[in-house]
Amino acid sequence: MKISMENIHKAFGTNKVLEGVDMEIESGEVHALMGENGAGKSTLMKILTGLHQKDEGTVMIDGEARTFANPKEAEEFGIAFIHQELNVWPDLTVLENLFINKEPVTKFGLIQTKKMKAIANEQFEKLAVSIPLHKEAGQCSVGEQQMIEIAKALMTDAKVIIMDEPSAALTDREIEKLFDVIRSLKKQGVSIVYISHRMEEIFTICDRITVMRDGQTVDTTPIPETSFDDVVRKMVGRELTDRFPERTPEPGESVLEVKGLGRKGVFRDVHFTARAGEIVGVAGLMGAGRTEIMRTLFGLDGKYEGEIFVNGQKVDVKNPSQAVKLGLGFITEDRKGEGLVLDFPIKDNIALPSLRSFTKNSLIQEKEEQEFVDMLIKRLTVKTESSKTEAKNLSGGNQQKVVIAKWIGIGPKVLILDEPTRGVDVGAKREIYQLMNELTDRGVAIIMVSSELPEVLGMSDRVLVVHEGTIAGELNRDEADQEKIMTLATGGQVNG
Amino acid sequence: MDSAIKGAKQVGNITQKLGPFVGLLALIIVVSIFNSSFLDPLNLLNLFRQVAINALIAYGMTFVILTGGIDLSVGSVLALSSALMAGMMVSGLDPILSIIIGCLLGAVMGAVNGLLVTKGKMAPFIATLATMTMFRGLTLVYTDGNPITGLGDSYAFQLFGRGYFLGIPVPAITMFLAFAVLWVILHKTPFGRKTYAIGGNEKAALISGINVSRVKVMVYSLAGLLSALAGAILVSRLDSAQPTAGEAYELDAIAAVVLGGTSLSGGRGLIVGTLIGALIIGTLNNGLNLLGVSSFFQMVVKGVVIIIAVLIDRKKAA
Amino acid sequence: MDSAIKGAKQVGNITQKLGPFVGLLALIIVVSIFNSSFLDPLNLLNLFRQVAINALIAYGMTFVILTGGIDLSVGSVLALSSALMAGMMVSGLDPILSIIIGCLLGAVMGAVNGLLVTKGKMAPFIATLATMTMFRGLTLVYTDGNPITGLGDSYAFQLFGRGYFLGIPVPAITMFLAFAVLWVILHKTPFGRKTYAIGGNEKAALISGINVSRVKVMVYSLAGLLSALAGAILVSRLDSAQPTAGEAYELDAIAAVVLGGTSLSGGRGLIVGTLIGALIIGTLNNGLNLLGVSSFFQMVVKGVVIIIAVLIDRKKAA
Amino acid sequence: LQPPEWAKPSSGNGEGDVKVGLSVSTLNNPFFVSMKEGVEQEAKAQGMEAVVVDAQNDAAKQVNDVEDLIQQGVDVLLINPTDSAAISTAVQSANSLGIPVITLDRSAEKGDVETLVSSDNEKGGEMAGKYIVEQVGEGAKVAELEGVPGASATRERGAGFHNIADEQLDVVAKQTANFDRTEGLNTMENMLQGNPDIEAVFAHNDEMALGAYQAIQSSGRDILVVGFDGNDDAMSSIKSGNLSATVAQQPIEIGKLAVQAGQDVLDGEEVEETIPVPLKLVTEENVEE
Ligand SMILES: Nc1ncnc2c1ncn2[C@@H]1O[C@H](COP(=O)(O)OP(=O)(O)OP(=O)(O)O)[C@@H](O)[C@H]1O
Ligand SMILES: Nc1ncnc2c1ncn2[C@@H]1O[C@H](COP(=O)(O)OP(=O)(O)OP(=O)(O)O)[C@@H](O)[C@H]1O
Ligand SMILES: O[C@@H]1[C@H](O)[C@H](O)CO[C@H]1O
Ligand SMILES: [Mg+2]
Ligand SMILES: [Mg+2]
Repeated sequence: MKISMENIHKAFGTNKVLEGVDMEIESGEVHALMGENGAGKSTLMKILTGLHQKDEGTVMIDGEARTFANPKEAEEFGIAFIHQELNVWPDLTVLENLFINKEPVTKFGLIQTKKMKAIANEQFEKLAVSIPLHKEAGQCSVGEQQMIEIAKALMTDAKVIIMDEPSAALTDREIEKLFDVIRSLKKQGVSIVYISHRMEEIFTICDRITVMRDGQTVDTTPIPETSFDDVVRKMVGRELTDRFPERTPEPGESVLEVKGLGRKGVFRDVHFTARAGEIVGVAGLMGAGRTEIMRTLFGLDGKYEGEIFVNGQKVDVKNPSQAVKLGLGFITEDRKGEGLVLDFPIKDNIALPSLRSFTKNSLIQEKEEQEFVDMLIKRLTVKTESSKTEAKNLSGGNQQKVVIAKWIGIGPKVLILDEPTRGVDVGAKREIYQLMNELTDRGVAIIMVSSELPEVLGMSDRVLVVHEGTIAGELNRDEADQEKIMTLATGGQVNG
Repeated sequence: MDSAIKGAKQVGNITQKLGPFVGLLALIIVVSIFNSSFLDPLNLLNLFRQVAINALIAYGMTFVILTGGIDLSVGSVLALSSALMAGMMVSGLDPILSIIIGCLLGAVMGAVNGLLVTKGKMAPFIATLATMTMFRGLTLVYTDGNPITGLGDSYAFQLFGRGYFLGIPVPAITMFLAFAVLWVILHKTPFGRKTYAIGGNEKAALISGINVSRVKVMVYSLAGLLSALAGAILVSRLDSAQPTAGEAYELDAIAAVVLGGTSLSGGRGLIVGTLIGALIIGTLNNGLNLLGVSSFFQMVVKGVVIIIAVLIDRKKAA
Repeated sequence: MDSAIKGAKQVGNITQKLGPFVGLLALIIVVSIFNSSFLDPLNLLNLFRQVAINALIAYGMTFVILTGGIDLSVGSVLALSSALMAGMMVSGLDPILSIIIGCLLGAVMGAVNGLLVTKGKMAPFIATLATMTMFRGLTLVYTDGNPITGLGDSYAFQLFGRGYFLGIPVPAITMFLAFAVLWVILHKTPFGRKTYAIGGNEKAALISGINVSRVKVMVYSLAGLLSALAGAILVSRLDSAQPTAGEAYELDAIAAVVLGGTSLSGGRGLIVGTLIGALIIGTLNNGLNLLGVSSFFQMVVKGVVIIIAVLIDRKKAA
Repeated sequence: LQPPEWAKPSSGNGEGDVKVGLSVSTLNNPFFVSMKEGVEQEAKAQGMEAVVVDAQNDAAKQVNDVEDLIQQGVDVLLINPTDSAAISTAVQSANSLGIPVITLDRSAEKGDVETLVSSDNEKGGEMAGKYIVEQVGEGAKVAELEGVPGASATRERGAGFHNIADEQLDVVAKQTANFDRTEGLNTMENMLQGNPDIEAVFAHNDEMALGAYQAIQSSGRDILVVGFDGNDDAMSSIKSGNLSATVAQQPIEIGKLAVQAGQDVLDGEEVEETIPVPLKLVTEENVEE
């Protein structure tokens, strides 16, 4: 199937999101689509698959102009879409999830469960995943959920599969599996549109790349004819130097120490220290338990085993409000779900954990609050017209900056960042790295959980590797490399 | 480690499903220890008949709640449709035909709710709050506040609410039959699956091409239909249509659904739970009467039992 | 382009804020065209007094709904606390002191709701449905189903529900004073900000270090306190405590909140909207009476008005 | 407690029709519907305009309703209270504006009421009690379905019934069903479960009696049911031998007499403190009359 989109326009209200996009997808190719957050990548794909309707332009499929009224039509025509936001039903089983709205039925209209199981098993085998079909999807890790989504798309026997940041929740091992699948699909003549902010992946798996900026196509090039820097330049519209800014760490006293931390059935016997001014990277496979450790540390999951010390003092972190008082900040992996009040203006989001500091006589001092917020917006270069803009109207990268601003506002001693750059474009990524450096320069200790190995290697002063709920090893900046981390993460031994 | 967690979770799932049933059993044991006449066959038959009306309404409520909605208007739909049925009977229409037409009218009232929620984009709580007032007002206008009586003495009509078939009260049979049909619809058909899907993640349901509006309208219509059916039983039982019938019935129905373990936020629950929930409420009413608890104190006990039941359920889920 | 969006959004915001107000105005104009005596000073004063009870309850409901919750028990809290107040008065306690203690007891009942919702992790709908039944039962048990009368003739107590101060009915003054205080709390204090944040995104609020449970318990307590205060006005107006007082008041309060533009899913809304919403309902009740619309038909009209108002609001928001 | 002078309505109702305002406790009961019709008929006959508001059994709403009636400039207020105590303040506000008040069917505890037009409820209760003793004999186990708690009709009928029953019968169960038929059904069902040997039931009105009869019928037992009011349904039920008896009131008459009393008051004539409306025990024997 050959698809060509020409001069696509789309506006949401007065917000012009696409202003003349062109893109061509050949059959059997893996076509990368890149661009900054908010460039319009997802919107373009939603238009292709009938979730949104275009305002202007044409979509030609095998030489014929076509418009789909809804995603189901597109799917029946052979175009499947793995969405950026996971579309799982947490309370339904994996099997039920796979077949929503396409259950095979008997002539009496009853669902044929056996048939469903057979199809599902076959599909899972191809993908080499082993998620029990009767498991509730909500009990699956984000990565497993992503695999369910992928399986769902593959089951449709599509000729074109759009993958919108499929790897954001996957670790390298799963990504490898995904790539194997992509390669075999390609052999069968299936075309893939691959959207990602991870440069390495693009250069590993894709044949051609289209770059978008501000709702327009910059250009399309074969992968061999371009480079990291070239792509970045096209995306951002200017030259970006090194991806990871230089770090000159000067670690001070230990500010956070954890001894024998554990929670039944989730993780156990976790030891580590974070010193003022250093970045501790935390790596591990999907579902290894990194997020759980951080949540416990922040008082989010109640009772725990073991001891936590802040500034050498033993503390008992019962709830987040206590953690905040102790000087801990937590940027969670789920920015929209846990980081922001999306309906709140930027101002109220940033001020939320710091309300106390500008309250007098029980009243919020609005002028002080405004100054405080403006200062942080400026310092983090949040791109917005006003601090009154609602958080939901910001691009992903800018939303992430608001979350970080909110925590910088409390003057933290320890900042925990869980997947700080997930779904964030290269430009914004670099700014976040720079911020991390600034913070450590001021003596903040940073714990950075990340599934993106280049980021872990590029930014950490020390790397902790988590395997099945415990720390499998610790590597210094100079000894850490991809191979060692992966060995530890998969249960192997590393000497040194 | 992983299999241990999985094991624990499965046990959790089973006890969660059994939870309401165990609660019902415990209640029955307690009541019959204090008053053995509870287990008298006649009392049990009565109990089923008493439960039927709430159970039927609660079935419909289960579907609505599974989609993440709520229907406060069920009691008013019951009243309006039973007034209309009675009106038809008085005007000489065949009683059974009147009941059938009345049930369809109930479905239409439900569809109004569904349209307000989908096309009108109103919060279900508000839409059905408004129609609750509106349908009640229409009932009063139609009946002029008076009960409608003189429904004739068709045997079939009398049987419908008061009779026995094979020794079982007809309303109880209706309740069990409706259960069977609705169980199949909910668990074995794509429509049922869609009901769950909408409540579990409406956006995803839309993206999957489910016609969310249509399913919702159908679900609210079903709730209306079942309320009207419950109304027909009530009309037969009272041999008249009461303009005030069904007041506050939504609360008992919602209580039955929730006691049965269905989540108010949608997407999770079982209709068998609802049946058990309705039986719990019925047993409580019946049992407290047998034990001679004053009607005022019964309310206190009912409130406390709901709290305890839900708390235990929460504990188990955690 | 961007500033155009901002402009459009601001206009949108303003009309959204003005929406309920425009609705109220339109209603007033219509009613007074049909019956000019609506605008008589005495009628307006009466109207304010009539609205006071619902407005006070609805203020508390606004806070609860802003956190994403709901409180069905307000009417029962009103009944129980007013029965307790009346009981204290009959037993010879100073009436004003009785009212104060009664209000505190109302807050305690609210706190029970709050604790069930937070510590008990119960859905607010169910928790307050259960306490609604429970508190009503307790009221009936305490009063034995009879009104409590013989409250003495303290002038201050009579003034509270029936008197005038500077020509304005005291309940209306209470309503406006409470409004001023609650407006400051909601819009100018950290507590108010937290209330919004919890409703906007509870997880994010929790992670930001907000003691979500404490705020919620306080919000439900506030709702209880305000219901009890409304109860005190009612006791004075009826010169007795009625065991059935406050039945279905939750519905009017919720309607006021929603007509005032507050979102049932929490995080978005204004207390001034609630005041206007309560005035709309009051004007509707009063106006329909003045226009001589039959009570049955009034219900139909009320239902329809709620639907229209909400639909118009939705249109504007879209 | 008085409204400010500037707000008081200019009491210039001299010209035009005389307006009577009627506030009923609820219209969801045939009894009150008949009473309302009586008021309307008589008002028409006397050339008055009648305005009716319905409190839907909510004491608080009734106080508002009365205010709204006053606002419409009624010359005389007929009130059928939801609750005898709770109506007092409304009566007092009418008093403060010099509008005469007449209560129907139920009394007001405080405030100046010109007259109460009602049946002699206590006597009616006694009539029911005596009839039951006649039918089932002394010492029989009986149940009582009470009306809305606190209403004078409930209190007085209960008192009258107990004057007889406490001596000659055994009241084994007593619960309120709020004058409502569905509640009557449910409450009776409950009573039957708890008390297998009830021989007779006295219900404070016909609606509850009819509900109770349905419960008894489904239980397959044979129990005597006596109601109060004498509404159409009850009459035909007695005819077909279902209900045993009812203490018939004359709601239309109550309404008419109240309007006449209102006219008398406006004409400056004296009226009695209470105007009793006769009751009659209706049984299968005399139902055809
Ligand atoms: N339904 C919508 N209504 C209004 N605006 C929208 C809607 N969907 C997207 N937008 C806006 O359109 C722009 C493009 O969004 P889109 O999701 O296509 O970006 P993207 O390139 O996929 O970014 P990312 O890399 O963050 O996923 C953004 O400014 C976004 O806020
Ligand atoms: N909501 C949940 N319910 C049940 N189990 C969960 C839930 N979330 C996570 N888990 C399980 O907890 C374990 C640890 O998950 P966690 O999210 O901490 O891993 P992680 O190392 O942060 O990986 P990820 O890259 O997925 O974030 C996994 O086994 C996962 O399946
Ligand atoms: O006297 C009346 C009637 O008996 C009616 O049925 C209920 O209310 C009472 O006050
Ligand atoms: Mg995107
Ligand atoms: Mg994680």
